[in-house]
Amino acid sequence: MTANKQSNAKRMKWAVDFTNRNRTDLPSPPGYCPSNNSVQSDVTNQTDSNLLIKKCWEVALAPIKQVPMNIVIMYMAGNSISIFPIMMVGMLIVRPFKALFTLSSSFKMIEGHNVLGQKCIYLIGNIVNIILALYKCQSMGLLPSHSSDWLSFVLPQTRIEYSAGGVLFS
Amino acid sequence: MLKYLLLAVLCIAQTHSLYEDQVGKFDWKQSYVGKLKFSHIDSRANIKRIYVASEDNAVASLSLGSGTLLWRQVLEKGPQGAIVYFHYGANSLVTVSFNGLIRVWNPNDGSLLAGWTLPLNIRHVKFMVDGGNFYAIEVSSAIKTVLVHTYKLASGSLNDVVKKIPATWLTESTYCETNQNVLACLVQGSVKILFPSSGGQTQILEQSVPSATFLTPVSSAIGLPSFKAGNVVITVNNKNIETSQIECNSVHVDKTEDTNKVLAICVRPLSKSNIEVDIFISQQKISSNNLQLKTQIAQSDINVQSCFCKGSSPSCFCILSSQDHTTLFISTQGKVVWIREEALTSIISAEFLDLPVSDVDAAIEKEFDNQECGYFEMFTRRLMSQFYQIQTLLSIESPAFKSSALVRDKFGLHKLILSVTSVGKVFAMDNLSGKILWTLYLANVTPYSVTGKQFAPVFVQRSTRYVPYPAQVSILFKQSTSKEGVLFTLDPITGQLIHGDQGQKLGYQVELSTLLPGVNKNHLRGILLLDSNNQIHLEPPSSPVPKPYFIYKVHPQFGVLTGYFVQEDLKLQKVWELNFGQPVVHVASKNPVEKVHSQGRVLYDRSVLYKYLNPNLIAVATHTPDNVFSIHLVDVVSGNLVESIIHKRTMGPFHMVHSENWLVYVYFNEKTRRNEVSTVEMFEGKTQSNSTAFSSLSKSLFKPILDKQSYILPVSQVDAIKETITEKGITSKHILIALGTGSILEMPWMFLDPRRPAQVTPDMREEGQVVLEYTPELPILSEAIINYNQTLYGIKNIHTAPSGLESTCFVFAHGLDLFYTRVAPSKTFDILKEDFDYALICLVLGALIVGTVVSKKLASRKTLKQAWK
Amino acid sequence: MAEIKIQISRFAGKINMSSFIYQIESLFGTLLLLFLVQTCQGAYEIKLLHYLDDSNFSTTRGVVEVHNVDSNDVTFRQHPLNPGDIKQLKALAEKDAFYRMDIVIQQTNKKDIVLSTYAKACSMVESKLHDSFNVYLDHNNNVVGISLLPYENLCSGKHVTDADLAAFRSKMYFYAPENGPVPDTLSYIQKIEREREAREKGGPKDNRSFLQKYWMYLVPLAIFLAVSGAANPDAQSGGGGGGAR
Amino acid sequence: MNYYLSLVTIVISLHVVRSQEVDSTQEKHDIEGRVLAPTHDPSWISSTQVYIRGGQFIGFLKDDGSFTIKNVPTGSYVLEVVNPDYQFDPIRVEINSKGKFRARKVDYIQLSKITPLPYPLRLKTIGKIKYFQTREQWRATDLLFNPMVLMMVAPLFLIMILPRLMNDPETRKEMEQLQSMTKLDVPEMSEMLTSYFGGAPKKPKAAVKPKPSASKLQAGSSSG
Repeated sequence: MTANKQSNAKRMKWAVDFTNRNRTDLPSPPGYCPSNNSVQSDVTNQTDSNLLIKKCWEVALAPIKQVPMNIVIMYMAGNSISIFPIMMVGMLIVRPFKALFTLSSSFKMIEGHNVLGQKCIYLIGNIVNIILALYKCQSMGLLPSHSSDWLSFVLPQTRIEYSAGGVLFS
Repeated sequence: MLKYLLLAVLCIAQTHSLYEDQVGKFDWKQSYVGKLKFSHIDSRANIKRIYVASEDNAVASLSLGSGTLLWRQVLEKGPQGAIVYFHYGANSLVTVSFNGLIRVWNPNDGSLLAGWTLPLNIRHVKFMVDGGNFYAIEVSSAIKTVLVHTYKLASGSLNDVVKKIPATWLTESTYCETNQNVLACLVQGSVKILFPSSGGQTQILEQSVPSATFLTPVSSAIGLPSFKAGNVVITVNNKNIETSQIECNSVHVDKTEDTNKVLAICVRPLSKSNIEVDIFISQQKISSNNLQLKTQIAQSDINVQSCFCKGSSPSCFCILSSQDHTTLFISTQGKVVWIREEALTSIISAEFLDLPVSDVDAAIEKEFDNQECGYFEMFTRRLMSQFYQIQTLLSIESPAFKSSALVRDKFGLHKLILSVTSVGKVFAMDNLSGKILWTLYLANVTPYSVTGKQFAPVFVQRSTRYVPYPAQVSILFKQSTSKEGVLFTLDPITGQLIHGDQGQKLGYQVELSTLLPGVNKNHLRGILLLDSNNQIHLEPPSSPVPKPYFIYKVHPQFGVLTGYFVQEDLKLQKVWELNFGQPVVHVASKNPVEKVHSQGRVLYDRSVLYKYLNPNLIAVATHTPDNVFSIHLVDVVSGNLVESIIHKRTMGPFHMVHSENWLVYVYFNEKTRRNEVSTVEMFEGKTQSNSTAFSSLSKSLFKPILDKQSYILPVSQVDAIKETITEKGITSKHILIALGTGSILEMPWMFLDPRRPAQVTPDMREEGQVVLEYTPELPILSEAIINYNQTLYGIKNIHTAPSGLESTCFVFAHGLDLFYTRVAPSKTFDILKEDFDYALICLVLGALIVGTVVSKKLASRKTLKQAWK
Repeated sequence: MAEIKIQISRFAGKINMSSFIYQIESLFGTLLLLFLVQTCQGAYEIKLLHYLDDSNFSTTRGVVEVHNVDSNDVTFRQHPLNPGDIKQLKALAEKDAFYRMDIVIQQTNKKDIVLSTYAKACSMVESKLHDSFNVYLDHNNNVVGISLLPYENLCSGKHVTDADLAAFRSKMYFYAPENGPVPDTLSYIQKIEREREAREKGGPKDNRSFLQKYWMYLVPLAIFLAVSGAANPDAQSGGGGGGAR
Repeated sequence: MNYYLSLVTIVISLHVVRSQEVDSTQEKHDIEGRVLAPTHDPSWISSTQVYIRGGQFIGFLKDDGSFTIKNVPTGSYVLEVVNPDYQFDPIRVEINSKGKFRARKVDYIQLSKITPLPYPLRLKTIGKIKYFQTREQWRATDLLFNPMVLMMVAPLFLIMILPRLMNDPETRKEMEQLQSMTKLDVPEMSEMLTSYFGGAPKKPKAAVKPKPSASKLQAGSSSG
C-alpha cells in the first residue's frame, strides 16, 4: 500500500512536470496536417466496408483453415493414450466448443452487416473440427461406444437358488 | 524364443516381485520338526544342543537355551522315511529309516557322513550302536536264537561273523527292546537282559516282573540303560540290575553325582496348563515342583524324552513331549525354559479373522448405535465421545491404550490366524508377527476325513464388526469314541470356550455341515448340520434358512452325487442323483466369500464376452483304476452335468482350484511323463440372458461356452495349489503353486489363460492389454517365488484371505514350516509404495512454490523495466 | 475302441517281461476283449418312474429302449396320464413343487443304475408334457446322469387344458465326455523351427529407396511445414500487434 | 455292454496291479553323482539335497558333494537339486531293467530329443537364483533423458533462446524475407471470398460509418 502511494506520489510529480509544458504551442510534425484528417476518412470510407467484410471472412474461415492442421496434429499424436495426446485431443475438442459459444461476440464488430453466410461458414468449420476431434477420440477408444465400456457398471447377478454341500464326512 | 522369454520376464516384473530390503518385512517363516520321537541332549559339548528325530521324518538340532532350530534334515516322505532308530554318540548321529537306510549325520551342521542300506528286513530287527559298530539284532523265535549282525558304522561293511546267541526261552509273544547297549526281552513275567555287543560268552541277566504286560525303554543317562516293565523301572547299572517301583507313567533315570545312586524323574500332568515334576532317589520323593505352562497341553500323558542332571542336590533339565505334540524344555526346579508348539505341523484348517476395533473406535460406533434417541442426546454423545478421544490422545495410561496391541488397523492388514490341528489343538496367531496369542486343547476329539484328507470345519459365525456382540467361531470335531459330533464355540479374540471345556455334544453323527448365508437378529450366522439319517439340525436352532435351498452330498467311494431340496419343514426331498461309478478324488466349489467385480471379459475388438458365473457350480474330479481322470462340472441345484472332461493316462496327485468362471487343475501325464496344468474358462456368450439374477433352474437348457487349454508345468511335483482372493475381486487373480522342492510359485492367471492366442496380431497388442502368445511350457521364474530362499518342507496346504486393501491378499502356507506373507497380484495400486519419498515430494513442492513466488517478483520487475523503455 | 486296442498292446509289452502265467492270462483278456468288441453294441432299456405328489411313492411313466447311442436312436414307450394323474400334476404345479423322476438303467448282466432328476411341475404342465432328456455318458459309455428338461423353461402361469396333458412327447439326447486339452507342443516346435529358419536366411532385403521407405513420415512433415507456413504470417502479425501495444 | 467293459477294466487293472507288484520286488538301484560346489562357503552342503519325485527319494550330500540315492526301482526319473540359493538344471535319469543308467537333459517339450549327459552325474550350478528385484537407482542422466523432461525442456529452449537469436538484425531480416516469400506464394482466401461476395456491392454505403472497433482493426492490419 505504502509503495503504491509512493509511486502515486512519484507519478504525481511526474504529471506535474508534464502538464507544466504547453502542448498547444508545439508545432505539428512535418507532413502532418490536422485539416487533412477528414479528407482521408472520406477516402477510406469507401474501402472500409470491403475491408470489414474481408476481416469478417477471415474470422469465418479460420476454423476451416485449422482443419488440415488439426488432422496433422492428430496424426502425429497417435492412438496411444498418454498425457500429451490427451492434452492435444482435449484442446481440439474444447477450442471449437468455446468458439461456438462465443460466436456472437466474434462477429460483434460488424453490427448491422449481414454476416449470416460468414456465421454459417464459421459454424460449419467448428462443427467439422468437433467431428474431427470426436473421430480422434473414437479411434483412441475414449468414447464409450462399446459394450465393454459399460462393463464395470454391470452389477453382479443375484442368486435365486442357494446351495451348499460337499463330500460326506467320515 | 528369446522374444517370448523377454516378454514373459517383463510380465512378471510388472506383476510382482520383492525387493531385497523387503525380506521379512511382510512375511515370516517358522520352522518345526513335528512330534518328537527321539531326542538327545548333548550337555558336554561347549555349545549345548539338543538332537531330535520326529514323527514327520525330520532330524534336527535345537539350541538348548532357546529351542530354536540350528539345522534340520527332512528324510523321505511318508512311512518309507519313518525314523525307527536314533542314536547320538561319538560325534555322529545315526538314524535308521523304515526303508532300511542307515544314515550317519554330522551333528554340527547336519551334513551326511555316511549312508548305506541294511540288507535285512527291517520289520523284525532291533538296533544298537556301540563303539563305531552298528548292530542289527534279529530276534527269531522260530530258530530260538538271537542273531547279532555287526556292521562298520562308517561304511556299512559287515564287520564280523553273525553272532548267534541261543535263546531257548524265546516264544512268539516275546517282546524285545534295546536301550543303549542292552537288549531286554519280556518273557512270561520276567525280563531278560542281554549284552549283544560284548564279545565272548554272552551274559544274560534276569529280573522277574510278575505283573508286567509291556516293556518300554526309558530315557536314561549314559551307562544306565533302563526299561519300564509295568510299574517297575529296571536299570542296568554296570551289569547289575537295580529295580525301583514308581507310580508314574513317564520317568527318566539318572544317577546322582556324589552318591552314585539311581535317581528317577517323574512328570505327570495335573491340568491342561499345569504339570508336576517329581524327583525320586531310591524310591523316596525328594522334590516336587509344580509348573505353570503358558500353553494348553493334553492331560492324558506326557513323555519324558531325555534329561541331563548336574549338581549334588540334583537339578535336572528335561525335554518333555505331550500327546498334543508340544515339546517342552523344563528344569526340575520348576521353570519352563521354552515351549515348541510342534502341533503346528499338523494344521488341518486355518481361517483369517478380523480383529476388534480399538476402544476409541468402539465408542464412536456406540455413538451411532441406536438411532431412536433425540437430537440433544446425540449431540451430548458426540461431545462425550470426542472428549473421550481427546482424553485418550492425551493420557497414555488410559485403558484404550492397554488393549491397543490387538486392534484392527486402518487398512485391515492386521488379522488373527486361527488354525486347528489334527490333534485337537487350536492356535490363534498374530498375522504380522506370527506370535501365538492363545492356545486351546480340545480333548478326546478326532478330525473328520474328506477324500483322504483330515478336516475339521471352522465356521466364522460372527465377525468383530458387530460391536456389542463378541466375535464367534465354531469348530466341528467328532468324538474319538462315539464318532458323534462335538461343536466347540469360542470367542476367537480371547480363546474362551462358550459351552465349556467339553464343547457342545451333538448326539448324532454329522455327515455334512455348512455355514448358512443369512444372519439372525444377533448378527449370528447359523450352522446347518446334516446327520446320518438325513435330518437337518440348525445351530442355533432359530437360524434363518434361505429359500429355495438345495443341499448336495458326494459319496466319495462310489462316485454318487445326490441333490436334495430343503422343504418348509426342513425335511430333505431328494431331487436328483448322478452316479459316476468311479471314486471321487477331489471336489472343488467356489470360495463363498469370493466376489467377482467384472461380469465379462473384454476382447481385443472391444466387445464383451460375459462370464458364466454360476454360484451353484462345482467341479468333481474322479479317477478310475485304469488311470482316466475325469472332471465333471455339476450344477448342484438342477443336477445338470454342464460338462465332462476326460484325461487319459494320468496319475495323481491331483490339485484343483475353482474360482470365478474358471477351473485350474494339475495332474501328472503318464504318457509324456510330465506335470500338466489344464485350465477351463466358462462364458455365457456375447450377450447376457438375464443380467440381474442367476437361476440355475431356468438356465438348465443353457450350455456355457468352454475354453480349454493345457500347459506343461516343468516341475517334478506339485504339493498344493490355491488362488489369490481380494475383497472386491477387482484385482487380477494369481495361482499359488506349492512345489515339491519347497517353493511357492505365484503364477499370474494371464499365463494360464485358455484364450492365449497362437499368434498375437498387432491389433491385439494395440488395445493396451497384455496378450501373451501361447507357449506350451509355463515359465518358472525365480522372481515369482514368494518365499524366496526360505525353503518350506512338505507344504500341505495354502490358505488365502482378502485384506482390507483391495490390492492385497494374505497367504498362509503350512506343512513342516509355517509361512505367512501377503501378495499384491496387481501391485499395490491403492497404497503408496513402501519406498515412497515423502521428503522429496515435500522438497519439490516447496521448491515449486518458492519458484513461483520468485519468478512472479522477477516478472513484475521486468514488465516495469519494459514499460520504462 | 482304438483306445482299448492300444491298452492291449501296452500290456502285451509288459507280458514279455513277466512270467508265462501272465501271458496266458492276458491272452485270455485279449480274447475276451475282442469278443466284447464284437458283441457289446447291444441295446439297453431305461425305465422311467415319476412322482406325482410329494410322497415317496413313484409310478411308472414308461420305458425307453436305447438302440444306438451315437445316432440318438431310441424308442419311447410311455403311458398316457389318466385324469387322476393330471389332477395331481396340476396340484403340484399350483404348489410350485417339483415333478421328480427316478430313472433306472437296466443292462443285462449288470447291476441296475438308479438316477434321479426333476423339473418344476409348472414348467412341465406349461410345456404340455413336451420334454427332453439329456443323458450323460462317461468314457466307457456308462450312463452317469440324466437331466429332464421341459420344453418351457419358465412358468408364465398360462392355462393348460387337461387334454394337453394326456400324453408325453419326449426326446432323448446323449452326451459323451470331451477329451481334455493337451499341451500343443507340435505347432510350437514348428513355429520355433520356422522362426529359426527365417533368422538363418535373414529377413528379405529392403531395397527400396529412402523416399519409398519413409514417405509416410515425410509427406505429413511437408504438409505440416506448408500449413504452418501459411498460418505463420497471421500469428506473426498478431504477435507483432501485441508487442506494439 | 457296460458290464463287459467294466469286466475288461477289471482284467486290465489286475494286470496293472500285478505289474506294480513285480516292480516292487524288482532290483533296486543306487543313483550316484556329485554336486560341484557352487560357493566356497561349506554350509551349502547341508542345505542341498537331491530329490526324485519331489522327495520320495532323497540323496543327501557328503562333504565332497557326492550323493547316492538309494533303492530306486527301475524307471525314468527327473532328478532335481534343491538348494535355496543356487539353481541347477534338472536331469532325467533312466534305469532300465538290466540296471543300466542313462542320463539326459530334461526336455518337456521335445520328448524325443535326447541330449545325453555323463553318468555318474556331475551337477554344476547354472548360477545364483535371483529372487529379488533391484531397486531403481536415481541417476541424473535418467532424469534428463526422460521424454517428459525433454518435452518440457525443448519448448523452454525455443521460448528462451530463439528470441535472443531473433534479436540479431541480420537473421531477422532473413526471416522476414522468408516470410514475405511464403506470403506471396499462398493467395489469401479471405480476400478472394471478399472480392467474390463483395464484387456486387462495390459501392460503399453512406450509412456505414467508421466505428472505433473497425478503425482499430484497420490499424492492426496495417501495422502487420
